[in-house]
Amino acid sequence: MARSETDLATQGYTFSELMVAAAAREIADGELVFVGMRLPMLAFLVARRTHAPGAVGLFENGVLRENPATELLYTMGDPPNLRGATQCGSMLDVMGLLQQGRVDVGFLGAAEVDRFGNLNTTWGHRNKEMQRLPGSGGAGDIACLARRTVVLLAHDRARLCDRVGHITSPGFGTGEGWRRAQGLPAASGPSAIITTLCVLRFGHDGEAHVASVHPGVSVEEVLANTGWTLRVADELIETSPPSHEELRVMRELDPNHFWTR
Amino acid sequence: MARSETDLATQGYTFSELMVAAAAREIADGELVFVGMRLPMLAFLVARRTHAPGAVGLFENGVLRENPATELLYTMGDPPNLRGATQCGSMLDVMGLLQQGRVDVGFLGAAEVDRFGNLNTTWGHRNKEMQRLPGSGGAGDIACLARRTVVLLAHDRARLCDRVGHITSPGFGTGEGWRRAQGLPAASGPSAIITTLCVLRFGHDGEAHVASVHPGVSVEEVLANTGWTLRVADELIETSPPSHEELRVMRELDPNHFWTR
Amino acid sequence: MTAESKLLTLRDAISRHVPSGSMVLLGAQLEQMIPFAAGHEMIRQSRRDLTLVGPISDILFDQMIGAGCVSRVMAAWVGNVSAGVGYCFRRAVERSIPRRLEVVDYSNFTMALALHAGALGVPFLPTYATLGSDLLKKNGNLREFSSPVSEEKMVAVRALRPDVAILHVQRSDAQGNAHIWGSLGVAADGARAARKIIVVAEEIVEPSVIASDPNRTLVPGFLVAAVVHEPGGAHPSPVQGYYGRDHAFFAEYHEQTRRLEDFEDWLARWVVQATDRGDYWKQLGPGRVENLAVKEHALSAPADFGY
Amino acid sequence: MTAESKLLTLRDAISRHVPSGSMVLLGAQLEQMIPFAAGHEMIRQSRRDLTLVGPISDILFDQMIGAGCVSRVMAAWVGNVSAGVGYCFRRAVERSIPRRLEVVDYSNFTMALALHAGALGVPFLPTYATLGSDLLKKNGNLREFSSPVSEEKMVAVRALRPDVAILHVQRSDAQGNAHIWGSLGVAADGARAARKIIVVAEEIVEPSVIASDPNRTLVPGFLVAAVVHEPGGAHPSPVQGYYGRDHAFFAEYHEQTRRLEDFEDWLARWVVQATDRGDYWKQLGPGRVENLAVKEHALSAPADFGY
Repeated sequence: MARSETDLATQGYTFSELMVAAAAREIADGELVFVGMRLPMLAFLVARRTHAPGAVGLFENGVLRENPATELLYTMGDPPNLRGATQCGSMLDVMGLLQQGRVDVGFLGAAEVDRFGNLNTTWGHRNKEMQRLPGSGGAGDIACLARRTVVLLAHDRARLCDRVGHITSPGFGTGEGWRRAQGLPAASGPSAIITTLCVLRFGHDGEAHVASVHPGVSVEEVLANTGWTLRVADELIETSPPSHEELRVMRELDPNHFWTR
Repeated sequence: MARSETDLATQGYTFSELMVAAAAREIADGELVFVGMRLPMLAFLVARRTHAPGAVGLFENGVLRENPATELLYTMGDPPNLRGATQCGSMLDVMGLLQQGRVDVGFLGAAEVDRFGNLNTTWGHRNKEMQRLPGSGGAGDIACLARRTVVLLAHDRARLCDRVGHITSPGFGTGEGWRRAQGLPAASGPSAIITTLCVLRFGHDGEAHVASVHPGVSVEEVLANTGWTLRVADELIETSPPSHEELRVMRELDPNHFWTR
Repeated sequence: MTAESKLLTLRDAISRHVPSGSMVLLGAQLEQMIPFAAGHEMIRQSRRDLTLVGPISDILFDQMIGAGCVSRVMAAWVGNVSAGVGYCFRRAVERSIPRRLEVVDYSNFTMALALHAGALGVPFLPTYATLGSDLLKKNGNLREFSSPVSEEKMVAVRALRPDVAILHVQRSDAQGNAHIWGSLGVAADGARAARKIIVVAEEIVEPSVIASDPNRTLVPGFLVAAVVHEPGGAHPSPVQGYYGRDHAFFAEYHEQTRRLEDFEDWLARWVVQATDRGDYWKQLGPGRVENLAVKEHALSAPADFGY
Repeated sequence: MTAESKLLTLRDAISRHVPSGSMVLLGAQLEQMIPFAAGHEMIRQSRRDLTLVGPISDILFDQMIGAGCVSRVMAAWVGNVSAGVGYCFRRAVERSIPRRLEVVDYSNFTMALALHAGALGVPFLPTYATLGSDLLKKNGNLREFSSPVSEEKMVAVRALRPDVAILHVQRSDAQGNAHIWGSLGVAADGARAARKIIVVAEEIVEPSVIASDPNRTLVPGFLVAAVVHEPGGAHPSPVQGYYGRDHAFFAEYHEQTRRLEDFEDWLARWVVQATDRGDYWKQLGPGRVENLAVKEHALSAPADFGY
């Protein structure tokens, strides 16, 4: 990403680092977090090392960690993620905690996200051709059952679309009341979408709006790169840049910017 | 039991030993057996050491053993029953095998058994007063789900009654078709009742009949000690006495006749 | 970054986390590791109106019922596993002595499923167990229904979520991450079904000991409210690798509690006057404790978590 | 009294126990211990019309689909975990190359529940997962129903009973009693849900090693049809305590299978011409194998099963 390299030179951090910092702040101390790989993993590590030392991480393979593996992981099943874990149970053990409503926040990626925070990781599009993608994994479960979900993705007009073609992971469906009508838990649903340009949040009606734009990004740029007429918060703010401490921890964990190009 | 001591002197074995041998023969080689404590435990051990070396024992606390503990156990949770087990899982693990229909035979005791093999271990009677008994434990589960169940109890007119006052562990209910009508598995139900006097088996109509009487016991004695008009098999036989080999193994395992007084 | 210690005395743990009226899970590992010390502390602190939950809790349920702590018991079996009936249980059910007791009868499997449903966060789980039995007719938490995929008759076992699970374990760190081995019973589901957990441990160990074998962690610390170091706290029930079952104690209890007044003497001697576990050991005498000690150690083959 | 050995070569185990048309569970431990060697043997033996079942099987499902062995896949995720999509999977779904593929989409949780239902012997298990999703609409094994105890909308996940589960394990005795540690995933339920099991083990050990730690026995031998000794058989996926994940292999597979003809070359080189695992190791080269070896051992603290 040429853009991020420029940012690193001019602003002192990359957009990925900004996203990681923003994601880390979505985790409160003591919370139980369904962690993904890559940026969310790094966000969890940053949160643990800064404002949320008591956060506990869960992984779909049954792993529960208080002291996260500090090595670079390619998958949650990499041996460093098992050694020294607090508990290695079964997938059902961690999914049970999720379904009990005990998981505070889950991080998700997506090929497509729509106006109501619904995610598609099953069918993509390229040049009007349908492309089969890998599927849900645990994402659909987290989207249904975590108290809050946070989505991270690159901001792209084709990926932030009016309605996803396939709901792999439900957000707010068609708006207010939809989740309850489907039978999903009362305390659940999307909390934020963190993109390369901005942070989106959701109103009571379940529709996304721009809550903050990243430093150096204009609202117009956000709107032009979004596939629907995106609402803007009345009190739009700028996303706080990563703090020195956050950057220090991130770079200690990822010295070669493998995750945070 | 004065009677058994007499038998030991005159016949060379006690009635308990006869019951254990009869129970052991209910186990075929390679079968999965839900073992209880006391006489069934000894029967399982005898079967393993004689005609059924491949039988596997299950216990409700999650234990699965191929090589049974050879020490005297008071409960299935005694440390010798855990050490050297093949698998110690959870209660649900073994109950799952049971519900899958994989458990061939389960042994049960009872305060009362009736004409259709229903068992009561919840409410007893003494001098017309109701007595609260400990309850089902795993017996009700085994009675519902094992492919065959074998009941062991002392033959007593009050305990072999026309209808039990409380069905803790269902047998054939009120007769033919009852189990299926309740929703119980097609391949399940009582197979034998081994008492101190005889072995009862069940006809297609679900009613018990005397299949064999123990050596030295008359049919009249059996009928007089049974609380309903008990049917007698057309070809009534004598229960085979324990073989030398069976007795040898039993006495090696229980040298002081602790279980087999 | 190291979390705060949750170590408390047994007295404080019960005082803070088990108010009268609680639904308490005891005896999750069946005949092993029954938290007798914790139960005795509840008796001394005069807890009332408890609902006791557990498949089988050997004579602990009987003692707590006899002491008047319990208004309801949800269990598969209540008595004395090696000796037979529990006389306090019988007096309570048959004659409301010392008070009326409601009994909700489960089988072992349906009790395990009720806790499993709680642990999985679902309102019920389906089974064929108890079909045709009087348990199904009398226990309101067992309900017949038709399977939505096969139209068969099945039983829906309603989820149980105890207020507190008391789990006796072999070893725990100060945050409550605990290893249990040997008899697992319903411990893993019980831990997750409960709203909070009190861990009573034979040994308190460094977190690195627990983390050296995360597959053996049956209780994750973040669900634990208190950790109590109480070696021998499961006596007279056994703890694999620590001490054996005191069979004689169960037989004596059976003999010494047949009559109400005898039970009251038993309770005074072993619970009320033994104000803590130290007094209890003195009552028991050193020879008896020694007899229960491990005679031959049998260590598990190591598993390599390296890379 | 010692049971007969179930040791077979991988070739014989697949030949006898995995006929064409079978429903096969692979990848029960997610990204660890994926039975690649067994999958390759199925390709070499030209199995057809398999139904592959598993939450995620990294690139093994992609390879078997590309080789034409598979008519249906029931999974939560099919691709290349560290590199992204699986091109063979895409070609099969989008263009029926090399043949038409039916995909039954699960989430991880609903796949785990399907196997758990199989293991528990019930026709379904209830969950809130997938409510509101298109998975629920399209997967006929997920059905909305009303909870019999709470009237809530729920999803009934139909039980799966694979014909055979292939489980890669750290160590097993010759009867198939096997220890698995580290990443457990859905291995315990998968083992019990399946009608038979093939165990592929890094090490064959004496029964006493398994019995020294019965809590670690995830697979009971009496359910096992065959035991195969195939060290390294999970490569390129990792086995805790034995070898690491060969990340580069996954990246290379991604690059080398983008075009159909490149995949065919890949398959010829790594599977068809490598007629057994010995050839495969030669292809891989000694330096690479060495790099994956355990650098620092980390043995679990012992548990004492003595008394």
